Amino acid sequence: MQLNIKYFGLIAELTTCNEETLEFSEATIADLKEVLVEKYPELKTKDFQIAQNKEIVSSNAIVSGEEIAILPPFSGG
Amino acid sequence: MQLNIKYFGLIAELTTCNEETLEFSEATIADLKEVLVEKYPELKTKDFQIAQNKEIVSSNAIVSGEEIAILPPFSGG
Amino acid sequence: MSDKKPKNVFVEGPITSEFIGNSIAKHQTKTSIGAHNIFLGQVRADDIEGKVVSAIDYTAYEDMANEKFHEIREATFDKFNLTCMHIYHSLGKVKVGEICLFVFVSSPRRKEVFKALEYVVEEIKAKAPVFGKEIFEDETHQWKENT
Amino acid sequence: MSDKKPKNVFVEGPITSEFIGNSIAKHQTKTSIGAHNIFLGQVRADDIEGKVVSAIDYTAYEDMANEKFHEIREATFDKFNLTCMHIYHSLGKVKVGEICLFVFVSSPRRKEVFKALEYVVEEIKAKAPVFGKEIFEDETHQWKENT
Repeated sequence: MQLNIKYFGLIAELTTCNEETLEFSEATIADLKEVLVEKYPELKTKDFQIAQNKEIVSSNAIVSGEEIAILPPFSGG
Repeated sequence: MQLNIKYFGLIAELTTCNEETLEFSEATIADLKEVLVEKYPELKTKDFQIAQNKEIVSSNAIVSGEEIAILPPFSGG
Repeated sequence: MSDKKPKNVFVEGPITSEFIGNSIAKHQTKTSIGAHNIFLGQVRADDIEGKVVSAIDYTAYEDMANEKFHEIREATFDKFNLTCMHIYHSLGKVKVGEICLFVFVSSPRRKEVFKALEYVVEEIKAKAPVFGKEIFEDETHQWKENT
Repeated sequence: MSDKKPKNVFVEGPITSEFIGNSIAKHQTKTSIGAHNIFLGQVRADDIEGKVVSAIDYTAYEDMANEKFHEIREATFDKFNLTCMHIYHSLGKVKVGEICLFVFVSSPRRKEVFKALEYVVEEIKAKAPVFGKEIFEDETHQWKENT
Protein backbone atom coordinates (compact mmCIF):
# COMPACT_ATOMS: atom_id res chain seq x y z
CA MET A 1 0.00 0.00 0.00
CA GLN A 2 1.04 3.60 -0.64
CA LEU A 3 1.43 5.60 2.57
CA ASN A 4 1.48 9.36 2.67
CA ILE A 5 3.68 10.42 5.55
CA LYS A 6 4.03 13.91 7.07
CA TYR A 7 7.11 14.98 9.02
CA PHE A 8 7.29 17.81 11.55
CA GLY A 9 9.84 19.90 13.42
CA LEU A 10 13.12 18.17 14.20
CA ILE A 11 11.98 15.09 12.26
CA ALA A 12 11.28 17.07 9.08
CA GLU A 13 14.72 18.61 9.43
CA LEU A 14 16.27 15.16 9.60
CA THR A 15 14.29 13.70 6.69
CA THR A 16 14.77 16.97 4.76
CA CYS A 17 11.17 16.81 3.61
CA ASN A 18 7.73 17.66 5.05
CA GLU A 19 5.81 14.92 3.32
CA GLU A 20 6.48 11.89 1.15
CA THR A 21 4.84 8.73 -0.17
CA LEU A 22 6.31 5.36 0.81
CA GLU A 23 5.45 1.82 -0.28
CA PHE A 24 4.47 -0.23 2.79
CA SER A 25 3.61 -3.92 2.81
CA GLU A 26 3.76 -4.80 6.51
CA ALA A 27 1.07 -4.55 9.18
CA THR A 28 1.78 -2.53 12.33
CA ILE A 29 3.06 0.87 13.41
CA ALA A 30 6.11 -0.94 14.80
CA ASP A 31 6.78 -2.27 11.28
CA LEU A 32 6.44 1.25 9.92
CA LYS A 33 8.95 2.50 12.48
CA GLU A 34 11.42 -0.10 11.23
CA VAL A 35 10.91 0.97 7.62
CA LEU A 36 11.47 4.61 8.62
CA VAL A 37 14.56 3.91 10.71
CA GLU A 38 16.01 1.93 7.83
CA LYS A 39 15.46 4.85 5.46
CA TYR A 40 16.57 7.49 8.03
CA PRO A 41 19.07 5.86 10.44
CA GLU A 42 19.29 9.03 12.53
CA LEU A 43 15.68 8.48 13.63
CA LYS A 44 16.95 5.67 15.85
CA THR A 45 18.38 8.15 18.34
CA LYS A 46 15.38 10.49 18.26
CA ASP A 47 12.28 10.57 20.38
CA PHE A 48 9.14 10.56 18.20
CA GLN A 49 5.49 9.51 18.15
CA ILE A 50 3.32 8.43 15.25
CA ALA A 51 -0.15 9.81 14.59
CA GLN A 52 -2.61 8.03 12.33
CA ASN A 53 -5.71 9.92 11.26
CA LYS A 54 -4.71 12.68 13.75
CA GLU A 55 -4.51 10.41 16.81
CA ILE A 56 -1.34 9.21 18.48
CA VAL A 57 -1.13 5.43 17.98
CA SER A 58 0.90 2.79 19.80
CA SER A 59 3.40 0.42 18.20
CA ASN A 60 0.99 -2.48 17.98
CA ALA A 61 -1.72 -0.49 16.15
CA ILE A 62 -2.48 -1.61 12.59
CA VAL A 63 -1.53 0.74 9.78
CA SER A 64 -4.83 1.62 8.08
CA GLY A 65 -3.46 3.78 5.31
CA GLU A 66 -5.01 6.97 6.72
CA GLU A 67 -2.97 10.14 7.22
CA ILE A 68 0.28 9.28 9.00
CA ALA A 69 2.45 11.86 10.77
CA ILE A 70 5.79 11.52 12.51
CA LEU A 71 5.91 13.88 15.49
CA PRO A 72 8.86 14.95 17.64
CA PRO A 73 8.23 16.05 21.28
CA PHE A 74 5.63 18.82 21.51
CA SER A 75 6.73 22.31 22.46
CA GLY A 76 3.71 24.56 22.10
CA GLY A 77 2.93 27.47 24.38
CA MET B 1 -8.78 59.91 76.16
CA GLN B 2 -10.08 61.30 72.88
CA LEU B 3 -10.48 58.61 70.23
CA ASN B 4 -10.76 59.40 66.57
CA ILE B 5 -12.91 56.70 64.99
CA LYS B 6 -13.42 56.01 61.27
CA TYR B 7 -16.46 54.16 59.95
CA PHE B 8 -16.71 52.34 56.63
CA GLY B 9 -19.32 50.87 54.30
CA LEU B 10 -22.44 49.50 55.96
CA ILE B 11 -21.20 50.77 59.34
CA ALA B 12 -20.77 54.35 58.12
CA GLU B 13 -24.27 54.14 56.70
CA LEU B 14 -25.58 53.09 60.11
CA THR B 15 -23.65 55.73 62.11
CA THR B 16 -24.43 58.30 59.38
CA CYS B 17 -20.87 59.61 59.60
CA ASN B 18 -17.44 58.62 58.29
CA GLU B 19 -15.41 59.79 61.24
CA GLU B 20 -15.99 61.17 64.73
CA THR B 21 -14.20 61.82 68.01
CA LEU B 22 -15.38 59.99 71.13
CA GLU B 23 -14.35 60.30 74.77
CA PHE B 24 -13.10 56.91 75.98
CA SER B 25 -11.99 56.09 79.51
CA GLU B 26 -11.92 52.30 79.55
CA ALA B 27 -9.15 49.91 78.55
CA THR B 28 -9.84 47.28 75.90
CA ILE B 29 -11.29 46.93 72.42
CA ALA B 30 -14.15 44.98 74.04
CA ASP B 31 -14.90 48.06 76.16
CA LEU B 32 -14.85 50.22 73.03
CA LYS B 33 -17.31 47.85 71.36
CA GLU B 34 -19.67 48.34 74.31
CA VAL B 35 -19.40 52.11 74.06
CA LEU B 36 -20.15 51.95 70.34
CA VAL B 37 -23.08 49.57 70.69
CA GLU B 38 -24.54 51.82 73.36
CA LYS B 39 -24.29 54.82 71.03
CA TYR B 40 -25.44 52.86 67.94
CA PRO B 41 -27.72 50.01 69.11
CA GLU B 42 -28.08 48.68 65.54
CA LEU B 43 -24.38 47.70 65.64
CA LYS B 44 -25.37 44.83 67.93
CA THR B 45 -26.84 42.87 65.01
CA LYS B 46 -24.01 43.66 62.61
CA ASP B 47 -20.82 41.82 61.90
CA PHE B 48 -17.78 44.11 62.22
CA GLN B 49 -14.07 44.14 63.08
CA ILE B 50 -11.97 46.85 64.68
CA ALA B 51 -8.63 48.02 63.30
CA GLN B 52 -6.18 49.97 65.43
CA ASN B 53 -3.25 51.61 63.66
CA LYS B 54 -4.32 49.77 60.47
CA GLU B 55 -4.23 46.26 61.97
CA ILE B 56 -7.25 44.17 62.93
CA VAL B 57 -7.20 43.77 66.71
CA SER B 58 -8.97 41.27 68.98
CA SER B 59 -11.39 42.14 71.78
CA ASN B 60 -8.79 41.83 74.52
CA ALA B 61 -6.33 44.23 72.87
CA ILE B 62 -5.65 47.48 74.73
CA VAL B 63 -6.87 50.69 73.14
CA SER B 64 -3.72 52.72 72.50
CA GLY B 65 -5.36 55.82 71.10
CA GLU B 66 -3.95 55.29 67.62
CA GLU B 67 -6.17 55.41 64.54
CA ILE B 68 -9.29 53.29 65.14
CA ALA B 69 -11.55 52.04 62.33
CA ILE B 70 -14.76 50.05 62.43
CA LEU B 71 -14.90 47.71 59.46
CA PRO B 72 -17.81 45.68 58.09
CA PRO B 73 -17.09 42.44 56.16
CA PHE B 74 -14.68 43.02 53.28
CA SER B 75 -15.95 42.78 49.73
CA GLY B 76 -13.11 43.85 47.47
CA GLY B 77 -12.40 42.35 44.10
CA MET C 1 10.93 43.67 41.70
CA SER C 2 9.78 44.14 45.23
CA ASP C 3 9.51 47.72 46.47
CA LYS C 4 9.67 48.57 50.11
CA LYS C 5 7.11 51.40 50.18
CA PRO C 6 3.34 50.83 49.82
CA LYS C 7 2.07 52.01 46.44
CA ASN C 8 -1.41 53.27 45.76
CA VAL C 9 -3.33 50.35 44.32
CA PHE C 10 -6.57 52.27 43.81
CA VAL C 11 -7.82 53.80 40.58
CA GLU C 12 -10.89 56.00 40.27
CA GLY C 13 -13.69 54.19 38.40
CA PRO C 14 -13.44 51.09 36.19
CA ILE C 15 -10.19 49.59 34.91
CA THR C 16 -10.29 49.76 31.11
CA SER C 17 -9.26 47.11 28.60
CA GLU C 18 -6.83 49.66 27.10
CA PHE C 19 -5.11 50.05 30.47
CA ILE C 20 -4.73 46.27 30.70
CA GLY C 21 -3.45 46.03 27.11
CA ASN C 22 -0.88 48.77 27.81
CA SER C 23 0.22 47.05 30.97
CA ILE C 24 0.84 43.85 28.99
CA ALA C 25 2.77 45.81 26.33
CA LYS C 26 5.07 47.31 28.97
CA HIS C 27 6.19 43.81 29.98
CA GLN C 28 7.44 42.90 26.53
CA THR C 29 10.86 44.40 27.19
CA LYS C 30 11.36 42.02 30.12
CA THR C 31 12.81 39.08 28.26
CA SER C 32 13.32 36.85 31.28
CA ILE C 33 9.53 36.47 31.53
CA GLY C 34 8.06 33.28 30.06
CA ALA C 35 4.56 33.36 31.55
CA HIS C 36 2.03 35.98 32.58
CA ASN C 37 -1.16 35.28 34.48
CA ILE C 38 -3.88 37.90 34.79
CA PHE C 39 -6.97 37.93 36.96
CA LEU C 40 -9.79 40.35 36.20
CA GLY C 41 -12.79 40.87 38.46
CA GLN C 42 -15.81 42.06 36.48
CA VAL C 43 -19.07 43.40 37.96
CA ARG C 44 -21.87 40.86 37.49
CA ALA C 45 -25.51 41.74 36.85
CA ASP C 46 -26.61 39.51 39.73
CA ASP C 47 -30.31 38.98 40.26
CA ILE C 48 -30.96 39.21 44.01
CA GLU C 49 -34.55 38.45 44.92
CA GLY C 50 -35.82 39.94 41.71
CA LYS C 51 -33.60 43.02 41.71
CA VAL C 52 -30.75 43.28 39.23
CA VAL C 53 -27.37 44.79 40.15
CA SER C 54 -26.47 47.69 37.84
CA ALA C 55 -23.18 48.81 39.46
CA ILE C 56 -20.96 48.42 42.50
CA ASP C 57 -19.82 51.52 44.34
CA TYR C 58 -16.47 50.78 46.01
CA THR C 59 -15.07 52.52 49.05
CA ALA C 60 -12.03 51.50 51.06
CA TYR C 61 -10.06 52.24 54.17
CA GLU C 62 -7.38 53.32 51.75
CA ASP C 63 -4.37 53.67 54.04
CA MET C 64 -4.89 50.27 55.62
CA ALA C 65 -5.77 48.67 52.26
CA ASN C 66 -2.58 49.96 50.62
CA GLU C 67 -0.60 48.58 53.56
CA LYS C 68 -2.35 45.21 53.22
CA PHE C 69 -1.77 45.16 49.45
CA HIS C 70 1.89 45.89 50.16
CA GLU C 71 2.10 43.04 52.70
CA ILE C 72 0.40 40.66 50.26
CA ARG C 73 2.86 41.74 47.58
CA GLU C 74 5.90 41.17 49.81
CA ALA C 75 4.61 37.76 50.98
CA THR C 76 3.93 36.73 47.38
CA PHE C 77 7.45 37.62 46.25
CA ASP C 78 8.80 35.61 49.19
CA LYS C 79 6.72 32.54 48.39
CA PHE C 80 6.97 32.43 44.59
CA ASN C 81 9.61 33.04 41.94
CA LEU C 82 8.09 36.09 40.28
CA THR C 83 9.60 38.72 37.99
CA CYS C 84 6.85 41.26 38.59
CA MET C 85 3.44 41.74 40.06
CA HIS C 86 0.81 44.49 39.81
CA ILE C 87 -2.49 45.03 41.60
CA TYR C 88 -5.12 47.65 40.68
CA HIS C 89 -8.48 48.03 42.39
CA SER C 90 -11.29 50.43 41.52
CA LEU C 91 -12.83 52.99 43.84
CA GLY C 92 -16.19 54.61 43.17
CA LYS C 93 -18.79 53.39 40.74
CA VAL C 94 -18.10 50.43 38.45
CA LYS C 95 -20.97 49.39 36.21
CA VAL C 96 -21.92 45.82 35.27
CA GLY C 97 -19.52 44.41 32.68
CA GLU C 98 -16.76 46.77 33.83
CA ILE C 99 -13.57 45.64 35.54
CA CYS C 100 -12.91 46.44 39.21
CA LEU C 101 -9.84 44.31 39.98
CA PHE C 102 -6.74 43.65 37.86
CA VAL C 103 -3.99 41.42 39.22
CA PHE C 104 -1.00 40.69 36.99
CA VAL C 105 1.86 38.30 37.85
CA SER C 106 4.82 37.34 35.65
CA SER C 107 7.55 34.74 36.03
CA PRO C 108 10.13 32.88 33.98
CA ARG C 109 8.00 29.71 34.50
CA ARG C 110 4.29 28.99 34.24
CA LYS C 111 3.90 26.80 37.36
CA GLU C 112 4.79 29.79 39.53
CA VAL C 113 2.26 32.20 38.03
CA PHE C 114 -0.73 29.91 38.55
CA LYS C 115 0.02 29.39 42.24
CA ALA C 116 0.97 33.02 42.84
CA LEU C 117 -2.08 34.55 41.16
CA GLU C 118 -4.61 32.47 43.06
CA TYR C 119 -2.77 33.22 46.31
CA VAL C 120 -2.81 36.98 45.65
CA VAL C 121 -6.49 37.11 44.70
CA GLU C 122 -7.59 35.09 47.74
CA GLU C 123 -5.45 37.25 50.03
CA ILE C 124 -6.96 40.44 48.59
CA LYS C 125 -10.49 39.13 49.09
CA ALA C 126 -9.70 38.15 52.70
CA LYS C 127 -7.47 40.98 53.90
CA ALA C 128 -8.07 44.23 51.99
CA PRO C 129 -10.58 46.56 53.70
CA VAL C 130 -12.57 47.35 50.57
CA PHE C 131 -16.34 47.63 50.63
CA GLY C 132 -18.68 47.15 47.69
CA LYS C 133 -22.17 48.59 47.67
CA GLU C 134 -24.30 46.78 45.10
CA ILE C 135 -26.62 49.29 43.44
CA PHE C 136 -29.76 47.88 41.90
CA GLU C 137 -31.51 49.15 38.81
CA ASP C 138 -34.17 50.77 41.04
CA GLU C 139 -31.44 52.77 42.91
CA THR C 140 -31.81 50.75 46.13
CA HIS C 141 -28.67 49.01 47.34
CA GLN C 142 -27.20 46.29 49.52
CA TRP C 143 -23.70 45.74 50.86
CA LYS C 144 -21.73 42.93 49.24
CA GLU C 145 -19.88 40.31 51.28
CA ASN C 146 -17.05 38.18 49.95
CA THR C 147 -17.59 34.42 50.05
CA MET D 1 -20.51 28.67 24.76
CA SER D 2 -19.23 25.40 23.37
CA ASP D 3 -19.11 25.01 19.60
CA LYS D 4 -19.15 21.65 17.94
CA LYS D 5 -16.75 22.35 15.05
CA PRO D 6 -12.97 22.79 15.55
CA LYS D 7 -11.96 26.43 15.12
CA ASN D 8 -8.61 27.60 13.88
CA VAL D 9 -6.59 28.49 16.97
CA PHE D 10 -3.50 29.61 15.06
CA VAL D 11 -2.51 33.16 14.26
CA GLU D 12 0.40 34.16 12.05
CA GLY D 13 3.20 35.76 14.08
CA PRO D 14 3.03 37.19 17.62
CA ILE D 15 -0.18 37.89 19.55
CA THR D 16 -0.28 41.63 20.24
CA SER D 17 -1.27 43.40 23.44
CA GLU D 18 -3.93 45.30 21.41
CA PHE D 19 -5.49 42.00 20.35
CA ILE D 20 -5.63 40.91 23.99
CA GLY D 21 -7.08 44.26 25.10
CA ASN D 22 -9.76 44.04 22.40
CA SER D 23 -10.59 40.50 23.41
CA ILE D 24 -11.12 41.68 27.02
CA ALA D 25 -13.29 44.59 25.80
CA LYS D 26 -15.56 42.21 23.86
CA HIS D 27 -16.40 40.37 27.08
CA GLN D 28 -17.77 43.45 28.82
CA THR D 29 -21.23 42.94 27.38
CA LYS D 30 -21.44 39.52 29.04
CA THR D 31 -22.80 40.60 32.42
CA SER D 32 -23.03 37.10 33.91
CA ILE D 33 -19.21 37.02 34.03
CA GLY D 34 -17.60 37.82 37.39
CA ALA D 35 -14.05 36.61 36.81
CA HIS D 36 -11.64 36.34 33.91
CA ASN D 37 -8.32 34.53 33.98
CA ILE D 38 -5.77 34.99 31.24
CA PHE D 39 -2.57 33.08 30.56
CA LEU D 40 0.06 34.53 28.24
CA GLY D 41 3.12 32.65 27.08
CA GLN D 42 5.98 35.02 26.23
CA VAL D 43 9.21 34.08 24.43
CA ARG D 44 12.13 34.16 26.89
CA ALA D 45 15.69 35.19 25.99
CA ASP D 46 17.05 31.95 27.45
CA ASP D 47 20.79 31.55 27.66
CA ILE D 48 21.62 28.00 26.57
CA GLU D 49 25.30 27.17 26.96
CA GLY D 50 26.30 30.72 26.14
CA LYS D 51 23.90 31.24 23.25
CA VAL D 52 20.93 33.54 23.71
CA VAL D 53 17.52 32.79 22.18
CA SER D 54 16.32 35.63 19.94
CA ALA D 55 13.07 34.11 18.63
CA ILE D 56 11.04 30.92 18.42
CA ASP D 57 9.79 29.76 15.04
CA TYR D 58 6.58 27.77 15.53
CA THR D 59 5.24 25.11 13.20
CA ALA D 60 2.37 22.73 13.87
CA TYR D 61 0.54 19.75 12.54
CA GLU D 62 -2.34 22.18 12.17
CA ASP D 63 -5.25 19.84 11.45
CA MET D 64 -4.43 17.57 14.37
CA ALA D 65 -3.65 20.52 16.65
CA ASN D 66 -6.98 22.20 15.95
CA GLU D 67 -8.73 18.91 16.70
CA LYS D 68 -6.81 18.60 19.97
CA PHE D 69 -7.57 22.22 20.92
CA HIS D 70 -11.23 21.44 20.23
CA GLU D 71 -11.14 18.32 22.43
CA ILE D 72 -9.43 20.28 25.21
CA ARG D 73 -12.08 22.97 24.90
CA GLU D 74 -14.96 20.48 25.10
CA ALA D 75 -13.41 18.67 28.08
CA THR D 76 -12.85 21.99 29.88
CA PHE D 77 -16.48 23.07 29.44
CA ASP D 78 -17.57 19.66 30.78
CA LYS D 79 -15.34 19.90 33.85
CA PHE D 80 -15.76 23.56 34.85
CA ASN D 81 -18.57 26.11 34.96
CA LEU D 82 -17.31 28.51 32.30
CA THR D 83 -19.10 31.23 30.36
CA CYS D 84 -16.49 31.40 27.63
CA MET D 85 -13.04 30.29 26.64
CA HIS D 86 -10.60 31.29 23.91
CA ILE D 87 -7.26 29.88 22.80
CA TYR D 88 -4.84 31.53 20.36
CA HIS D 89 -1.40 30.16 19.43
CA SER D 90 1.20 31.72 17.17
CA LEU D 91 2.69 30.13 14.07
CA GLY D 92 5.91 31.38 12.48
CA LYS D 93 8.47 33.62 14.09
CA VAL D 94 7.84 35.13 17.53
CA LYS D 95 10.65 37.26 18.92
CA VAL D 96 11.76 37.42 22.56
CA GLY D 97 9.33 39.47 24.63
CA GLU D 98 6.49 38.73 22.21
CA ILE D 99 3.48 36.60 23.08
CA CYS D 100 2.95 33.17 21.49
CA LEU D 101 0.04 31.75 23.53
CA PHE D 102 -3.11 33.47 24.81
CA VAL D 103 -5.65 31.48 26.80
CA PHE D 104 -8.70 33.30 28.17
CA VAL D 105 -11.36 31.75 30.43
CA SER D 106 -14.36 33.50 32.00
CA SER D 107 -16.91 32.38 34.57
CA PRO D 108 -19.45 33.79 36.99
CA ARG D 109 -17.10 32.69 39.84
CA ARG D 110 -13.39 33.02 40.44
CA LYS D 111 -12.71 29.50 41.81
CA GLU D 112 -13.67 28.02 38.46
CA VAL D 113 -11.38 30.17 36.34
CA PHE D 114 -8.22 29.32 38.30
CA LYS D 115 -8.78 25.57 37.99
CA ALA D 116 -9.92 25.77 34.38
CA LEU D 117 -7.04 27.93 33.13
CA GLU D 118 -4.30 25.75 34.57
CA TYR D 119 -6.02 22.66 33.20
CA VAL D 120 -6.24 24.15 29.69
CA VAL D 121 -2.62 25.34 29.60
CA GLU D 122 -1.25 21.99 30.82
CA GLU D 123 -3.39 20.10 28.30
CA ILE D 124 -2.16 22.32 25.45
CA LYS D 125 1.48 21.76 26.44
CA ALA D 126 0.94 17.97 26.60
CA LYS D 127 -1.40 17.30 23.67
CA ALA D 128 -1.09 19.93 20.93
CA PRO D 129 1.36 18.95 18.15
CA VAL D 130 3.13 22.30 18.01
CA PHE D 131 6.89 22.55 17.53
CA GLY D 132 9.09 25.43 18.58
CA LYS D 133 12.49 26.02 17.00
CA GLU D 134 14.59 28.24 19.25
CA ILE D 135 16.64 30.56 17.09
CA PHE D 136 19.81 31.95 18.67
CA GLU D 137 21.32 35.35 18.04
CA ASP D 138 24.00 33.69 15.86
CA GLU D 139 21.24 32.17 13.61
CA THR D 140 21.89 28.61 14.82
CA HIS D 141 18.94 26.82 16.39
CA GLN D 142 17.72 24.00 18.59
CA TRP D 143 14.33 22.34 18.99
CA LYS D 144 12.48 23.17 22.16
CA GLU D 145 10.88 20.48 24.32
CA ASN D 146 8.12 21.11 26.83
CA THR D 147 8.87 20.19 30.43
